[in-house]
Amino acid sequence: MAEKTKLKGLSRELIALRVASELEDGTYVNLGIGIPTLISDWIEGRDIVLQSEIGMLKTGPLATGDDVDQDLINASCQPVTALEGTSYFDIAESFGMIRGQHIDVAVMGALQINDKGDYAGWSNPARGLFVGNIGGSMDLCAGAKKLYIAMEHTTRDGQYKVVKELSYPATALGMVSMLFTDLAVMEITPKGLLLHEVAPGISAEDVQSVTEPKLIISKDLQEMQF
Amino acid sequence: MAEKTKLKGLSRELIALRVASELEDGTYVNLGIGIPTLISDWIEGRDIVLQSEIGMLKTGPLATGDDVDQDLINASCQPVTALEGTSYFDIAESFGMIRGQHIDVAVMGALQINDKGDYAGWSNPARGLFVGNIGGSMDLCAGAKKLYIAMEHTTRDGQYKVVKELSYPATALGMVSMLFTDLAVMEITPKGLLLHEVAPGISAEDVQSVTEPKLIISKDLQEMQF
Amino acid sequence: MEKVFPSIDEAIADIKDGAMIAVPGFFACGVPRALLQAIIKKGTKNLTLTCGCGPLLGAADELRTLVQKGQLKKVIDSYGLFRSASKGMEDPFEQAVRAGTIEFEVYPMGTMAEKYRAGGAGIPAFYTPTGVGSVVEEGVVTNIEANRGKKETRIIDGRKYVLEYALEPDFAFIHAYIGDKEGNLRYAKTARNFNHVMATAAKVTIAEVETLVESGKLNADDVHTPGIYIHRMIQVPRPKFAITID
Amino acid sequence: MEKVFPSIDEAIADIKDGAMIAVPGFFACGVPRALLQAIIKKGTKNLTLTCGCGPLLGAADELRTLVQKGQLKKVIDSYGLFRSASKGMEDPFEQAVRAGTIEFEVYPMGTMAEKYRAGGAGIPAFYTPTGVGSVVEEGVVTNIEANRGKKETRIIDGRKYVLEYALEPDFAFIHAYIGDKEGNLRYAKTARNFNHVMATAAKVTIAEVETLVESGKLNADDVHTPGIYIHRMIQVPRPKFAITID
Repeated sequence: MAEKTKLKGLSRELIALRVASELEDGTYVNLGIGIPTLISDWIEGRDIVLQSEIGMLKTGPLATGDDVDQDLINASCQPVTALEGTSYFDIAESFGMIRGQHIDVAVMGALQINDKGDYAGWSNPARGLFVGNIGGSMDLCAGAKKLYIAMEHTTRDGQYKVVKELSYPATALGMVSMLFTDLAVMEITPKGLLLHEVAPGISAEDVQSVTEPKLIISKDLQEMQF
Repeated sequence: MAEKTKLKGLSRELIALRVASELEDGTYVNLGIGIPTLISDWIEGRDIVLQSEIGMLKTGPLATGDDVDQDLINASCQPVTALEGTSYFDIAESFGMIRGQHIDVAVMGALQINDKGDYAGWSNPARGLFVGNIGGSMDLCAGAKKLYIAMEHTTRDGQYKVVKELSYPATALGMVSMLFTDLAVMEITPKGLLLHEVAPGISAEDVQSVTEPKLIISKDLQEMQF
Repeated sequence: MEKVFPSIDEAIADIKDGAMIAVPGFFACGVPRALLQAIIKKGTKNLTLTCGCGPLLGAADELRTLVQKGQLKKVIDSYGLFRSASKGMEDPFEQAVRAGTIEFEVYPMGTMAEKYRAGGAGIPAFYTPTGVGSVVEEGVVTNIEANRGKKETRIIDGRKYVLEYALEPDFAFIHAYIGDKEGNLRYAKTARNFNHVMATAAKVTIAEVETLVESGKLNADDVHTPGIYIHRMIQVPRPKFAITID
Repeated sequence: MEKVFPSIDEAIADIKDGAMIAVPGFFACGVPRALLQAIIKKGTKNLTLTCGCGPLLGAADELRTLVQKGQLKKVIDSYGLFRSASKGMEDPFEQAVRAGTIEFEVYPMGTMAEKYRAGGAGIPAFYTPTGVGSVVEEGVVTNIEANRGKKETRIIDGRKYVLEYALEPDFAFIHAYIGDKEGNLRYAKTARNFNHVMATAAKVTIAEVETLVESGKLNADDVHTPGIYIHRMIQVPRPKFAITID
């Protein structure tokens, strides 16, 4: 891959906001580590219930100060709060809930994704280990009704993350339906990556220039709305 | 099978008492329908905890009068009481507990048993149905650390119930370790049925006369003690 | 996320002929009697009721009516017949089973429990030691001979196991002692039995609750069934049961 | 049936070199820290610790000591390395994994949960969709190449699944918020995580509880882990955790 010029896209917070606006009221959602975690800030007060795979349904905002309780954390190991209607349960129930297709949407980060909806997130080969931290990622991919990826469009040094073929170990194959980056919103379709929206100041050509597979440009291509 | 003269053995209550004295303190026990249910009357106050497959641990005595609660029954559909230390749980947990070998002893009734520890209890072919009521019997056979059978030694009309080969549909094969009847206490050993004890007034010959397979007589043969 | 429906009839309005409905309860304990009565009133036909341990023996009046009105195609259970053979001969359900006009499919109770649990938890199939050595290991135990499909067995670490499959009914009827408006439920004592696993297994789960409370009134550590599994709720009067089976 | 032991040292006295011990906890939450410290003090060697989600990242001091004292043979987990690669390079555990002196075997978290649940519930093996399409489907994911045994897959109703096996450790170390003397336990909030399933899976389960009460003090409908799964108990002070992982 050639090194690319870094385009000035959305902040991580605004990627999270764009994903938040895609989530529908009345849904159960699980947010992965990284940008997905930031989504919770944007859905407070909405009728969206967060599941945390540690064994909690209706996870509240992050806890601070005296509200911090070492027996109450989210799956990213951050102290959180409970809400009215929160429930706790054990890990087998939690992953039954996940694998059993009770979660409407899981939003995950990724290291690489291709235009078939395959993605890699659990292991960076640069670390030089065959083993790694899988955590709950593969279960969420296998079980959520919809899988969204939220990530920076390229690596810090401008390398492709949206690739033709994964060179990193796959987390799951063909499961991703939507991809949200700092530059664009894309849908994974049977024909490939369909570009629906671009970030303010970014053109479809800009997005294509940092995307290895060929994009299909929606005839309704829009600028992202916030 | 020839019709046999009915021998005068123990009452159902005394069979239950004999099984009760075999149960060790500090054990978790599940009692099946029929004579096994009567065992609970004989272990009150002892350090034996009864599991009921409906989803209850530390089942108390039968409930009567105002203590009857339609939300609190045992697996034989009798109203029961709770004790200090009782817990309730769902059916998957209950049968996990059973299949997972957490129950020390299950005591079941039987229609037929042979000298290999196979037994039949869930379906009487006389009813003329291929289907029948299996209930929790096969799970208890598969999962309890020890399986005891408590039953009348013969049918009401004096036919063999302790047989060479089961003619009724098997509940489980090779799982029974002890057999308690109105006439005798027998152990299922790799060599066959080992007669340990006879009821008062009953001889080993009497027991053999109503038992199809050949009995091995223990050199320490005793009269049952109560 | 409020799940409360204005009426029991509206909560079951989309259940169509041919639906498969999970019915919890252990004999007379924890049976969703109001929902059963509502489906009788609605007259839905060709139903498959998937049970666990004889809830239709507990709700004997409802079973009789379902049989008499010709609403049942099939029942799956571990214990669905009267214990007494002579009473069974007079029972319209057993008569229909004998005649082959209603199918009756039987599994060990723990296998029933695990089939629902697997269905709810995304496990398509599992191995179990239960039933090995019996007809259960050979094939599906049903009164309809043509449906006695073969079962698979496998030796693992020297012991023989039967492969059994997940069960995912179209609907589950749930009875809970108390629930909040978001569907978090608690059951009373042994009335819990099959309610939780069936709530997880069905595509659409409808809960009747004796007491309906505002969200936040249940202790979060004491919820038996998290609201995610419950799609619709109604409040019903506490049912009355004769605690007996024959 | 009282399960209380006079001391933590007596409760673990029979744990021998080579034992396999289940360690619950989700990072810093719900980790049996007192029992880990006791096994360090005892000096038992050649241990296999079976985890679920990084309890040894939460109990980082204990992990460092276990590695430095050479007590570990193997760790099984879904998330056992520092998130940051650069911190990992300086971590004695990761260094031992890289050197192959400690084996590190990895499964998806839900598969870990299900392996314990299956072990406790008498299910020897189950099919799961999790890991299909990744190296998890191909074989056991471990740093020791010789131990990367092949896994089996199977198509059921058109979808591919991996066959995974039950896990039954010799011992489980459990941390509960409260327990009665017969071993009935309740956990606090998200500290429940792997505690219940591990309590069911192990041959011998030892629970440390922050509060020990008389039998009968817990509401029977609110028990998270019935006493049958608990063989030994001790009371311990409430541990202090820094809620962080790197």
